[in-house]
Amino acid sequence: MRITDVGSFFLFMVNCILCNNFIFSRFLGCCPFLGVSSKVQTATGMGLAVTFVMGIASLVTYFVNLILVALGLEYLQTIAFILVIAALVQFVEMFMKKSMPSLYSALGIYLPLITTNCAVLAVTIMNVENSYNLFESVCNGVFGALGFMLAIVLMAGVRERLETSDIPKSFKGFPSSLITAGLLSIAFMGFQGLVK
Amino acid sequence: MMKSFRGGVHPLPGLHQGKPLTDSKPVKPYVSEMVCIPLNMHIAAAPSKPIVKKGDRVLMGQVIAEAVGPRGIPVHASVSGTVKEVGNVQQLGARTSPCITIENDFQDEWVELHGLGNVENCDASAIIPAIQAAGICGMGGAGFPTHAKLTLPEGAKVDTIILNGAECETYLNADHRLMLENPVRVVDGLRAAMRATGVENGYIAIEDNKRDAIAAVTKAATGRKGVHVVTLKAKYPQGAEKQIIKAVTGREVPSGGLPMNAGCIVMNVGTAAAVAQAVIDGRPLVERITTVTGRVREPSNLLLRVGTIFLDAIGACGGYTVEEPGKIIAGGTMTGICAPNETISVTKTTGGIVVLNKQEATSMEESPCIRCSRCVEVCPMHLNPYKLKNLCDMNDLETARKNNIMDCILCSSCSYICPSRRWIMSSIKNAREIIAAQQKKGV
Amino acid sequence: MNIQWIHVVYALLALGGLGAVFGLVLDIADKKFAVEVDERVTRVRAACAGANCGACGYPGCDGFAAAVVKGDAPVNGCTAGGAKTAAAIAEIMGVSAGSSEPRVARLLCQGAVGIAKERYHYDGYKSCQMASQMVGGPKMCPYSCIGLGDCMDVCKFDAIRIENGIAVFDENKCVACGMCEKTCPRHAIAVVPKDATVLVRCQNSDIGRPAVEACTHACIACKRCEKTCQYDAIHVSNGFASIDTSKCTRCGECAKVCPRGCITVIGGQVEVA
Amino acid sequence: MAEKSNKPTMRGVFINGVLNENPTFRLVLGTCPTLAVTTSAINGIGMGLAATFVLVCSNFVVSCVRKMIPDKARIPAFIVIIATFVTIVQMVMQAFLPSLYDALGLFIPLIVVNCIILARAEAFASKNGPLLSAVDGLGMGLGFTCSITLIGIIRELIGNGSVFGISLLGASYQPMLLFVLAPGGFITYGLVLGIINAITAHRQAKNPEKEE
Amino acid sequence: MALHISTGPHLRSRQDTPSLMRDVLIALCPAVAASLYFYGFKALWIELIALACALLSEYVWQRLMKKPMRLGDFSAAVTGLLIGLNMPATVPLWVPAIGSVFAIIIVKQLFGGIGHNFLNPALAARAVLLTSWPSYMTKATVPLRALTLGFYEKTLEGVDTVAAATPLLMPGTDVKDLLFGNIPGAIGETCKIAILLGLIYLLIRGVVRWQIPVCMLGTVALLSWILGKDPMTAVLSGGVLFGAVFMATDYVTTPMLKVGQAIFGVGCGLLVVLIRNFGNYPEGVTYAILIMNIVTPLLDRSLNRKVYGEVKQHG
Repeated sequence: MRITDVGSFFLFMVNCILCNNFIFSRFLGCCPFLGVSSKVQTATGMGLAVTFVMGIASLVTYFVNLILVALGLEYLQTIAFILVIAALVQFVEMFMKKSMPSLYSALGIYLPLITTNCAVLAVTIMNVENSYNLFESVCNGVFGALGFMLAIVLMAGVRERLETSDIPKSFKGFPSSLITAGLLSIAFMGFQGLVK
Repeated sequence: MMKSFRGGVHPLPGLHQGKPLTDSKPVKPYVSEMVCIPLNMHIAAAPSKPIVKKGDRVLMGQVIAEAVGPRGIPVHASVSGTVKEVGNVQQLGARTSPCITIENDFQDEWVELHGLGNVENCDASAIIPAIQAAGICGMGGAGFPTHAKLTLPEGAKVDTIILNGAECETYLNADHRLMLENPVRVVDGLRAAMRATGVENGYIAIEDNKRDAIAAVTKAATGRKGVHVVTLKAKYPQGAEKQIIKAVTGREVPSGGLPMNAGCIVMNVGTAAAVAQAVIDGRPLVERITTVTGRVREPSNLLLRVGTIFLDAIGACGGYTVEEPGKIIAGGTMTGICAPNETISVTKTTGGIVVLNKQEATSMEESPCIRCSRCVEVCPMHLNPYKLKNLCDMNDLETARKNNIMDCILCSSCSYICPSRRWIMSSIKNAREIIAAQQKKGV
Repeated sequence: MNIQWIHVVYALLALGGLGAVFGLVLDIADKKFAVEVDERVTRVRAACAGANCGACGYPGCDGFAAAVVKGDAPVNGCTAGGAKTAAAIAEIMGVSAGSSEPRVARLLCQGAVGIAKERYHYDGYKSCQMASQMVGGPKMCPYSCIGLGDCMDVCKFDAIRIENGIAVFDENKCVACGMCEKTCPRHAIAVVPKDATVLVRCQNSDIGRPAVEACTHACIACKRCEKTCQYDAIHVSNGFASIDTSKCTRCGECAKVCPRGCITVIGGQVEVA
Repeated sequence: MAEKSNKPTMRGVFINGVLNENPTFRLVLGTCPTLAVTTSAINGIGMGLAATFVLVCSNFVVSCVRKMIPDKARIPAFIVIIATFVTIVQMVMQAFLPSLYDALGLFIPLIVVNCIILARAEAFASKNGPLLSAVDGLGMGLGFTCSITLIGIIRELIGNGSVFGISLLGASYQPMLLFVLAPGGFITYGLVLGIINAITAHRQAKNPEKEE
Repeated sequence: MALHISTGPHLRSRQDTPSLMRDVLIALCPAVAASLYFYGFKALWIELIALACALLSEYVWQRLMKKPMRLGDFSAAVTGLLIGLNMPATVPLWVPAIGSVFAIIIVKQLFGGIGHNFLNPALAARAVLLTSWPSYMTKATVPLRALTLGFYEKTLEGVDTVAAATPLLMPGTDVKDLLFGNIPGAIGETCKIAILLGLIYLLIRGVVRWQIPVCMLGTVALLSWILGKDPMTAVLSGGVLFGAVFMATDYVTTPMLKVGQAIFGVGCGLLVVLIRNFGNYPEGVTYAILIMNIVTPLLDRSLNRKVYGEVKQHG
């Protein structure tokens, strides 16, 4: 799907956030999704941080990919992208820590976690595979991340509520989180086909 | 026009079921052979100090324990007779209370009384000392010393006195009968309080399920300066201080504040009648109307001497209708306190004795919250009781405090309405006690 | 096979270039944006598995390390690292396990159903704290274990259960964290050395009749134990006897003379010193 | 930390990876591939073996170069090493197992960011010798493979009526499609994890001394 | 004699969990009756199987996990019956059975049983069945002119995926047919009059509050009107009414505050229209309510009301 006008832009957005949600239909970024979703507040922070990084990563890797293609080194894609992301995240973290302490205290602590968030690497690879242009890449990154954020915040809301629940002992923790995620994903199937 | 507040339990069947048992029964006096008078009937730092000893003969109305501290009030003998014992007896408190037991000689020999005369003409500055000397404390339940309530601190702006005749508690009709049978005393008491504090507006607020009392009080109030009768919607907890202020004046008492901060003083109608007696006749508070009802043969409204043993009062109503009582409650079924045995005493604050059978007394098992949101609907303080209960269960008292747990008035509406029979109010009360203890320790 | 060497060169150049650029930038950034961190955080951080997997529930290993040092996170919170990491972090934080003499929580009351007399049937919210406030508590003895399980609720180790109206402790599960001791509204729980096998299991401060009426196993402060003890280890104060564990030789003589049976010897075996 | 008896042995390390610290069921790492590729048993095996290969190689190499890499550059260096092996796997698969490559798709390059691999590099390989590290990688990898194959088998059986593509439940079986769709992945994983926890707890309760 | 002692209230309201659930069961009776009338014994079987499986799974789970037996609160019965009423008449009997087991075990009991499930179990089960066996679940049986000609069944093999929500495909469907249930759909959701009877009963008994059903139906009508469709048809077709009355009002999975409930209703309505008109599914009610169920904890968390006394001091 491409962005050609305002209408398709919105469809693109709906597609990324709801229909092909990173977590619920693509299984990307499950580790932080399960790990950092116990509190709504942390989940929101994580979501925002991911949005930020995925936007920037999409932007940067777009240009890196241009270089790789120019040199005929497409096979280095994975290595190059992960390097870029790792370095980028670390740089952003350090930069934020020093120059924007308030933003850092809100988002910065989540940044190291993002390096290993497979959603970030996945989005950059997807951008290339779908041969998105620059704008589409960034949109894909940002909206995909917003979908991730939506999922993780909803999940955190549910998990906060489940905190008081009398869950069977062996299902406490990950098992119940996974089943919760499964049920959320059932509900999210309702969004399928909104964009054809 | 009926006034009310938002929230509360509407009179569903089951809540007001106890009222018809006694609402048409005239007050009968009853005097027992022996009284056991606790010395800590009012809220104060220390109980009153006994000044009689075993074997002394006392007259009715004689001071048998004197006030301790500025908020203290004296305790008077409610019968004439011989002091049988001065010692500790288990009452309703966590620990035993000092009590004076007097054997009645049925002479009802009064000490000499000195009244101030008519409430409209007497010396206004003498009213509050007279109230203190009469040993009056709030008769609605809490037992706050009335003279302290009427003594306004410097700079306090109070423009309204509300007489609380709502009597929203279940089963009880003591205030209802008082207003019906002795409305003039009630109005006199209000006038006395208004004169003592210099307040211009006085309201007598009565729920609309007591039409006869409204009529009687309205009649008694005609021509009295600044006295208004307000009809309130019948629902629980209409008679709670903060709710009645909201209903009558539209003001809200700020969180953590006193009625004074909303410019109001709230007094029970029974207290007002006692004030009138103290001012006009100089008569101390030695008797009160108590509704004895529930599983007793003849539910009645009794005029009881302070210190009457529950068992005697119940005996005066023909005894139990059941073989073994399940619960004996001092007060109504919403906020009343359970008696551990039948030998505790009627105090100045005992508005009712309700006897329940075993089946009624056995509480149902708590089941999980089904989030029906009824507790949220009824909470008169607009809190989220279900959330507070969860936080208390999780021991997260800090968050509970942020969720205004300290504003709860412990009215029990949430527990009453809960279809899962959860002890919502109890766990909130429990948590509040722990928080208060922590704060005390922290200071 | 015809290897196009130029591609290898390209690849090396590209990666090397990327590496060099990022390395340089990060190095500069690191120096320029350096921020002071608690030294322990760094060490805990180093001990973590370092996968930034988020399995601990904290945002990344840095977040976890900071939380551990702050005391919010448990030392064994790093699931990815497993037991070894936990041990390493525990060492840094100085909460190594088997430290001093083993201690255990014990109930200083024997007031089970039928032993302590019932004052009334408590039928409300299941909380000792609440019941203790209500007209003297459900048992006649105002010092007894109420048995509604406040301690059981706070025990994180599942070591307490309520049997016959009093708390029963599982010695093997108890880690002597002291939560129950703090919670008990009657102060009827004490954390004592595990080998303090001879214990006075009553704290009833009433003397004589009220104590006798409250419970068949109540200490009545008769001082027989005090007279019997040859080591000056047991004394009656505040209306009940208590044992000084440092002097006690666990001979159990006091238990034999106690007319109320409120001194117990755990394990039943009386060790002769 | 009792050092004396706890010196890691080859066998111990291997067993540790497969059972005691099974990455999928005990550490709950690498959830993304576990959920995404387990729509059939064969995909599970493919993914597991690919990850095992990367784990073994990267653990070995990391362990070899662990003393040369400065502390600050540790993680980026590890990532590069891992990414290299992932690229090799990717190319090999593309050449020899194109159908599997298509089925796993995006998730092959994403092995790079599989938490298990980086976690083992950090937690084990950077502290132990190369051979031991390789064994650890093998153990972990096989543990991972077994686990996701198990999930794959369950999902394929219920969602498709077959295992490894062989129809088992007969033609009359009405496959429960849900299990090969996204929600089925989460739910199966959750249920299996819960059941394994229950079994472990049960066994521990029986003989508390045996398993620590 | 040992008196009982507790804190207040010493007497409780007469409405308890079993009585509330019993009221829901009673409110479902008209719908059950309508299903029997239109679909005969097949409907009865479906409902009974669903009910029995729900009760059985609840019983077995509580027995195995040694949890307090709570069959007596009727919540499993409500779930089971709702699942049964949500099946089309042609469905094989094992489908509702699996639905009930899934609903009770996975959606409800794994999270701690009554009061702890965050999704409506009946709806979650329906969604699962819908995804797993779409062909069975969307095959609609049409009781054509059932009212005039008695029992008359016809399976529309050709229009499998047509939807319950597009009754206008059927020639000659008018509002009267919609109201009486002479349209394709699940056995319990077609007869709107029966459902409205249930709603009236629930409102009179004070079991549900008006906010959710009214907001949901209102939003559906309004948005359909804006999109140029007949609002009456939109509200009366498909499972909207059934969902609004029996599913969206489930206490456990809906917000606690009135405002939250209103938002919940509006959200459901919005999503129904969105999914119906733009999505893959002809009938969006199931997913709309499920999605709002998920949002519920966030609504509860973020909405607050003014606590008494949060005012400035008087004077």
